[in-house]
Amino acid sequence: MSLQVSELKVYYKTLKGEVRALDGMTFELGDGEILGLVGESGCGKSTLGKSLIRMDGRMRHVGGMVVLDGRELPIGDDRAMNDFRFREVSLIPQYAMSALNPTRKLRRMVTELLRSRGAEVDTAELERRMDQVGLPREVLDRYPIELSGGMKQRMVMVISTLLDPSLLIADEVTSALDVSTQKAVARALLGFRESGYVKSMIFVTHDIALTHHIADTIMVMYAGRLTEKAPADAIVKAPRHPYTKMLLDSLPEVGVRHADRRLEGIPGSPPSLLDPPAGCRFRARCPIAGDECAQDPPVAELAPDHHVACWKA
Amino acid sequence: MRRYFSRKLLIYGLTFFVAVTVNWLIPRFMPGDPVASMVARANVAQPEAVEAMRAYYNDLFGFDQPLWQQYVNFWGAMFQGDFGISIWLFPTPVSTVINGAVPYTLGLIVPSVLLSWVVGNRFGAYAARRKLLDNTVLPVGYVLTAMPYMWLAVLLAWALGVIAGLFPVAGGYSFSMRPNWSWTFVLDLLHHWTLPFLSLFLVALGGWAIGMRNMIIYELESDYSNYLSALGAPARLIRRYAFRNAVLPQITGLALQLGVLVAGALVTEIVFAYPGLGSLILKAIQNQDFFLLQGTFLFIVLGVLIANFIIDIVYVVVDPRTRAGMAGAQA
Amino acid sequence: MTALQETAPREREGVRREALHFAVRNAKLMTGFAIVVVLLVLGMVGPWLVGGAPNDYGTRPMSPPSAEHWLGTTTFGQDIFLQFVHGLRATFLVGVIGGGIAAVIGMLVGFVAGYRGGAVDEVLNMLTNVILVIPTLAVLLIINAYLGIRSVAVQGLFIGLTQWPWAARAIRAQTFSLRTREFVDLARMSGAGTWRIVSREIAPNMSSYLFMTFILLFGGAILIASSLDFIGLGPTEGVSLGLMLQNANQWSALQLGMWWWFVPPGAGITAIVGALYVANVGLDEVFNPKLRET
Amino acid sequence: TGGGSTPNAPATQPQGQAGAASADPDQLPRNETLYTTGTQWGPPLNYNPIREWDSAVGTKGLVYETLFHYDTNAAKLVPWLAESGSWTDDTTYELKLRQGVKWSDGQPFSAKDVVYTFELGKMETIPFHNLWNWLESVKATGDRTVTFTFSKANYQEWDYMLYSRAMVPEHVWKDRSEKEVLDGTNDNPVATGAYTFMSKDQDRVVLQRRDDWWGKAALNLDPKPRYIVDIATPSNEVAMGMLLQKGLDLSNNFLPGVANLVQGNFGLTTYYKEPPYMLSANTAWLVPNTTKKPMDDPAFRKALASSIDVKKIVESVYGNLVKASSPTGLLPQWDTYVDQNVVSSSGFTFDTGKAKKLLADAGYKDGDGDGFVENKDGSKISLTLIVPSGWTDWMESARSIAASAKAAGIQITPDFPDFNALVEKRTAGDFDLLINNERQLSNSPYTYYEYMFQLPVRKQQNTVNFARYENEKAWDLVQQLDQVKTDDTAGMQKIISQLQQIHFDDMPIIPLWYNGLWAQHSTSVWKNWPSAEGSAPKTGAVMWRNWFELGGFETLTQLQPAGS
Amino acid sequence: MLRLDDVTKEFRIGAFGGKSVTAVREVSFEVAPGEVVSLIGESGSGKSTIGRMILGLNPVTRGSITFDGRPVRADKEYYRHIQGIFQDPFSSFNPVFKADRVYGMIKETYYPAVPQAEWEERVEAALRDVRLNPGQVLGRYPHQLSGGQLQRLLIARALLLDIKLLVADEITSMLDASTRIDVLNLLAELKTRGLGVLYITHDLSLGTYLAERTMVLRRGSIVEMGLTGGVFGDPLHPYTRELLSAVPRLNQAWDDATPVDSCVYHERGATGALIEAEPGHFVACARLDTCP
Ligand SMILES: Nc1ncnc2c1ncn2[C@@H]1O[C@H](COP(=O)(O)OP(=O)(O)OP(=O)(O)O)[C@@H](O)[C@H]1O
Ligand SMILES: Nc1ncnc2c1ncn2[C@@H]1O[C@H](COP(=O)(O)OP(=O)(O)OP(=O)(O)O)[C@@H](O)[C@H]1O
Ligand SMILES: [Mg+2]
Ligand SMILES: [Mg+2]
Repeated sequence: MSLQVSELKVYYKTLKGEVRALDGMTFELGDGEILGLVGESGCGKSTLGKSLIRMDGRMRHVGGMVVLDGRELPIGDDRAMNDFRFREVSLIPQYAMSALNPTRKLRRMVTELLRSRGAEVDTAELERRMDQVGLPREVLDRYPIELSGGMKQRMVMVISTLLDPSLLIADEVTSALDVSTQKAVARALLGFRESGYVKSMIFVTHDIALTHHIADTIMVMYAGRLTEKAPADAIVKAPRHPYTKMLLDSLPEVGVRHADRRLEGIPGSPPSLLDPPAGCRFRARCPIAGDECAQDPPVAELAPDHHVACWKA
Repeated sequence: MRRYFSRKLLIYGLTFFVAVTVNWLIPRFMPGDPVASMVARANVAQPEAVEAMRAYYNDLFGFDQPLWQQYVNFWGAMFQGDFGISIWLFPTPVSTVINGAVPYTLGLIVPSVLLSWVVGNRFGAYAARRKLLDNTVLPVGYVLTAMPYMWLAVLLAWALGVIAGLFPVAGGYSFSMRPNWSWTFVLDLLHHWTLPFLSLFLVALGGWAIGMRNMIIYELESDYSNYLSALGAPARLIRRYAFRNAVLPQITGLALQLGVLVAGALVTEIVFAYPGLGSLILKAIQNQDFFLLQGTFLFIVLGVLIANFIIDIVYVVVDPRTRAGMAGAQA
Repeated sequence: MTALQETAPREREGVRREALHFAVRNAKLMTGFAIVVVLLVLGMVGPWLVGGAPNDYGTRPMSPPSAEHWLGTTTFGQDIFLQFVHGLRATFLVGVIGGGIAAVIGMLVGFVAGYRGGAVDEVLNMLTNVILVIPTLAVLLIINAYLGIRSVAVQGLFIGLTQWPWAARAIRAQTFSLRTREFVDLARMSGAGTWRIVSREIAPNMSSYLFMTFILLFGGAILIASSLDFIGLGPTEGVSLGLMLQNANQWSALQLGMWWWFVPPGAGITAIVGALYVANVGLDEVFNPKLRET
Repeated sequence: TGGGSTPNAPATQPQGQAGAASADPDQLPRNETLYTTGTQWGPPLNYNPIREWDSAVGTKGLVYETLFHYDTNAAKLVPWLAESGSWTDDTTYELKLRQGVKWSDGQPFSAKDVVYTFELGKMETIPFHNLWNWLESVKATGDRTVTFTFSKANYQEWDYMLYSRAMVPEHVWKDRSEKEVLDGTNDNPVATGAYTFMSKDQDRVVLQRRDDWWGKAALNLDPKPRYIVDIATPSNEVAMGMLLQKGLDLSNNFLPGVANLVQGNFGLTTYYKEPPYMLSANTAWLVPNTTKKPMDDPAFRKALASSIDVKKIVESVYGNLVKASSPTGLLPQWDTYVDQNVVSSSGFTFDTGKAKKLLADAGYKDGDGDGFVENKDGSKISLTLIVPSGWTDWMESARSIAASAKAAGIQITPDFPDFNALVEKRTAGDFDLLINNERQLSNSPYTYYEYMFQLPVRKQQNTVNFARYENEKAWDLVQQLDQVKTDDTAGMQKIISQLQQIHFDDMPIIPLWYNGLWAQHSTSVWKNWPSAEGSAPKTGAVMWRNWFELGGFETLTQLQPAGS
Repeated sequence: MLRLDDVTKEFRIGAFGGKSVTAVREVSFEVAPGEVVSLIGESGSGKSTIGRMILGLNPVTRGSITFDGRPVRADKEYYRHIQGIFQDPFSSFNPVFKADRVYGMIKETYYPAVPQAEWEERVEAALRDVRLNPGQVLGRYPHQLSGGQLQRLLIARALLLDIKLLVADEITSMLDASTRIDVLNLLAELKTRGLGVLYITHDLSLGTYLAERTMVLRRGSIVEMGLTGGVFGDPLHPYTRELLSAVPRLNQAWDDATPVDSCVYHERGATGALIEAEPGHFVACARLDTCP
């Protein structure tokens, strides 16, 4: 088990009170596993990603713990986390387009970054990895603005994994790309795992179809909680949680036409995380909710590796 | 890139043209006849002599020509480095007068502008997001920038000059000295230069420090800084990067501020009786010497334009974004 | 601008409430404004409280601060406190006029250039750059030297006419980015004209920014005015802090040990401008979450 | 880079003669150097003695010399380059030159030089061109004798000429064009004086003593400072700061508030220890434009004169650094010429009540109750008093005048146009009231009355009679005065007494106060400055232009190092 | 109804138009009433530009756009019939004003005479049409509303005017799957009432969900155009094929379309005229036979 997250609670401080963006997440991630993280917008996906590597000033680690490769990550302690960053946990940010210092040539930036972490640049290795994602070497002698969006995205991928981290967090890295670039980037990520540059990966997106293509396991979140986690195929083919089912039902496929088959969205909207209602958080929108749903549903392993948090599943 | 420069040049050319024209225009539509005051100063009693002198000077300054002719002559003369003859310092050519003053002014402005810029930026960058410093350096910075230049200058002259007797309060070098390149003389120059320099330096320093502080906070919050910290890069590196990027707007700021700084220098020079352009301008104003005023004005405009141009070039060198032609619109 | 002021307060409650929340908790903003308000009130009420003409000679020249003359007297026996409060008025006036005119021109040019774009933008931009590069104090020197300044208002006018370019540039850049926002297109598709879009869609979005611009212009105008006054190009009538400074200097106040003549006007200017700058930074923090001290 | 010119020490100067000179030739020894300021307001422009108004300090007086000096105390000419001079008949003046005077290039000074100098005046643009209106010829009647033949002998003016014309060397100047004579900078001047220019810069001019100066032996005078540095301080407060820092020995600026320093322990002295601290140098006049209503009415002018509280100006504006003028306006040095009878019967004093009465008697009444009188025809009187912008003491004075005139019911608004605009208005007669002081102390009150009464009034009045006052009789008297021999005090008094009567009766201009002969000295390096105290020298202690001949030079010879 | 003939758009960039980019190249198509036409293509292919030109927000460089036979005029009358909804719902609302201000602006311009009460009824009806609860969305600031809500507010706005054509520019790009489908369903309903829709997207699956006809845009040129079924079922142009192959589909692995290296695909952007390869199915390839 490379990553174990238990009862993780991370809140945002705001004027109106605390936003419980992660309210008791528990899950595990095995070596070499790619975990796809999906869920409605605002359910806490990015928060989870940030919690694992760097919390921003407004985030507060309220409870729970994170263990990576047998060592507990001091996620609430910015300083202590520094040792883990990059070497153990790394990140491909959503904002990859602007993640590179605009006034440094890439080679220099990479060198300085690595050196600051006490590592030397292995140019050959760097170039090999660039080849792997299809980046020409000259790129190193350019400024970031001289690269296209997809190139920057891939360059960031290469940089983030240079120290072969154990866990890589990729937060919506493809949502700004068009389909063909998206495909290339996704492929590259898979290639990184193959080559052992990263052991395991959390891939955050709201594109379930894409997740399905690269993730081994898919985890569905709803309102700061885990709803379902299972091998990718299981989620897509045999979802157990009503939310997962409804989410999948609303996905149009290429070729599906309104005239032929009318898809339906999930009525209603997610609860506020400021003061979430007790019990199952999906209750209000759930077509099959019953009285027991007023209690928090436990996360149960209904099938091997298939965890669901639902009384009705 | 080429376009960036040709555009800049166009603006500079235009600015220069406008400045020169305005400069030529204004005095000619103003009341008061410089020749009359010049003649008045000669204090000649006999009306005949006065008339003779008046005619003589009118002819000398070309006031008897048609306006357009005067305008054309003005341009022509200017390109030959001829700014006319000073009225107040008659018959010294304006260019000679300015040449004598320029080294002092430059010697004051260049170091104070550059040093305050460098030091202010460092200070601001250092103070940003460091609570203790932020709460001490910045208030001081605000107070400094908010000070009228001459007020600080006079206070310094009084406290460090008259009261403490540490520094002289007037002149470019000791009145007992004759210029030469001995150490004593250079030290003496520096001694006289210190207070005016300090007052310019201090006021400008605060402004840069505050500007930098705000700028670098934005940079420290920017995506690339976040990315670097997510990768565990030490704060030092992040700050260094942030600094470099925050400095870029400060460079543009420098260009924008030059005019103001020059103005500050003029006032300071007046306070310290520093033999630069400031004192000259003051006298030119008091003596309604518009040839001299025009000359100094043109000189300042030229100086600022050139400085701006240098800054533009520096900017292109340090900011790759300009080179890629993206910042063109910001120019 | 007036339209903006009328509509904005009512409609912006949400944003405003949050801003207000931070505003009242922002020490910089509060101290800055407090100082300015105190001085402003002093300038408003002071002359009326103390009474007398600021330039009238008193009976006790060169006396240090005392109960009778709070800030002492000048070489001519003029009461410095009285001059100070009158000077505050003039100083605020020059700030309001100079800053106001510069702000208005800056906004007009900035909005038009930013919103219209194209050739209009090119021309205005060129104009802005030209005026930006010309050292304004030098221009003011020339203008003042030849035209002469008789009153604070005229001085404010001249300052206003030369100080707008950077504001125009900043506003243009802001407008430029707002103009490409889709709500502007939506307004156009709702049949709104240029003027309405600028005043009712774009300007309200940068009202805090406009306000800050005004603050900076205000402070800048005061400083420039004081420099002009000091060189002897100030208004020939009335009192201003800059003129007091000039007088104190000209009559060798410091050399004669009359610090009470020299210090207050300079300190007054520094306090007003400094407080404005501090308040400006405070405002920046209020409207800019990134700058808030977490 | 200071722009200092290379020192042009005369070839004759013996090298190394200065035993005490410091090892560094570029640093002037403090104890041998005199630092002065107050004459020059900008860079030294030229060394042209013809340009008396803007040549470098000392061009005339230290470098170039005049035939005579004038002793203001004894009121007589002191032979200088001339050994003596006398009227051989009513229209012939014969001058004998001193023997052994040499130009700094070694050439002897001779009668030819004198002739040449005076003949320069034949050029139209030369300031003393009018001399040739009444001078017929100048002839060298010997190597050291010059004979002047006049068509009309203006004795008073002639004496003035004798001590104010700097002699220039014919052998150097003879080929100069009119333009060069008038406008030339005359670098490296060849002259006879005790000093020579050593260097100059933007803000200073440095003079060095000529140890082979002829006067050392011939006059037995020895100027003490080896070097004189005249500093162009841009403003009074800077001069005051330097004086306090002991960087200046003599400041000839108006330093407001200096009384405090004189009384405090700052090592500063002035001529008097108490008010007015300074000698008087000239009279500040209030000039009414007599061509305008109601200033065309002598009664109004007299009322105006009585309404002005000069004492208040003296105290409040000047802090007692100046003295209220006598009603005649004649400087204290000319007291002999004041006819006390005329003054007591017709003079005026500050008296608001009297002013009001004069106004009422003359028919100026406040009809509309606004506190100000109107013209006889009922139209409003609203006068503007113009003073150059930036002349702060005058500006304050103007405000004060307006205030005291208000008390008497005369509405005056001070206005501060720029100097140029003021000159234009003044020249064209386009003003109501102005303040002016453009006549200095001289050998004769003639210059004062010429200023007051000169005729004819032209469209453009450039330097005199700005009031445009026309009185043939007065002008006649002034011309008569000019032709009274300068030693005929009684003759002068007789005419002046009549002039004073006219002045008081008509009040063409109103004397206000005497501007000081500003001189504040620091005693830290040099002592024995002129002072009213017992044995101290009584010579004139300013280095203003035209004052070296009036005793300024002699002061230099009286100085003593403070250490001695 | 809407007709584009050889429309070309060049953007001048830089001072005095030093350079120009061609964003749209000789595009011609029509949209009939009650028809949904989808316009797909990668980022930067010129989709939005076409939309904006139709809306009169950008002038046309060459060619003509006519609506009911009359050229585009960016005036009140024109916008009474044609409205657009932009890509980003968040930036479509002025953040400092309440969201329902967009209705106020419509009233001010188009229905100044309608009494306030009646107007409010109309607004509420329109909101209910888009399945929004008026009480939930009225009187709120944009930042207090979700993307889906904002999107629907905009649709409701268009409904208040009796429009004939809607330009919907990637109106679902910001939405999650379930909200997205609600919006699409709504458009489908409107279409049955006779509304013509130009549906711009780069998400192909969404493009197919509604549209009768589909156009594929590449670098400013239409490379394929035809009935949706035809274009997607039997893509003729290599670019279309590549696009389709890159779309991630549930239950179906990415099939690696071989990179295309011949024919028009090479002539980056320089396409010949569309030719009708099958009835109603146009493709911009001069030599179809050689295309893989
Ligand atoms: N800085 C913040 N302050 C307060 N609340 C925040 C902050 N950042 C996020 N939140 C709230 O926390 C919750 C989770 O946010 P998060 O960004 O993790 O969502 P997400 O699942 O990544 O959504 P998306 O798919 O839109 O990226 C949301 O309700 C959001 O409103
Ligand atoms: N105002 C403009 N000035 C200059 N170039 C522009 C402008 N607007 C668009 N372009 C350019 O025109 C081309 C087409 O842009 P457009 O926005 O139409 O693309 P799109 O297909 O809508 O892309 P996306 O899917 O990213 O929205 C792009 O290359 C873009 O850079
Ligand atoms: Mg997210
Ligand atoms: Mg688009």
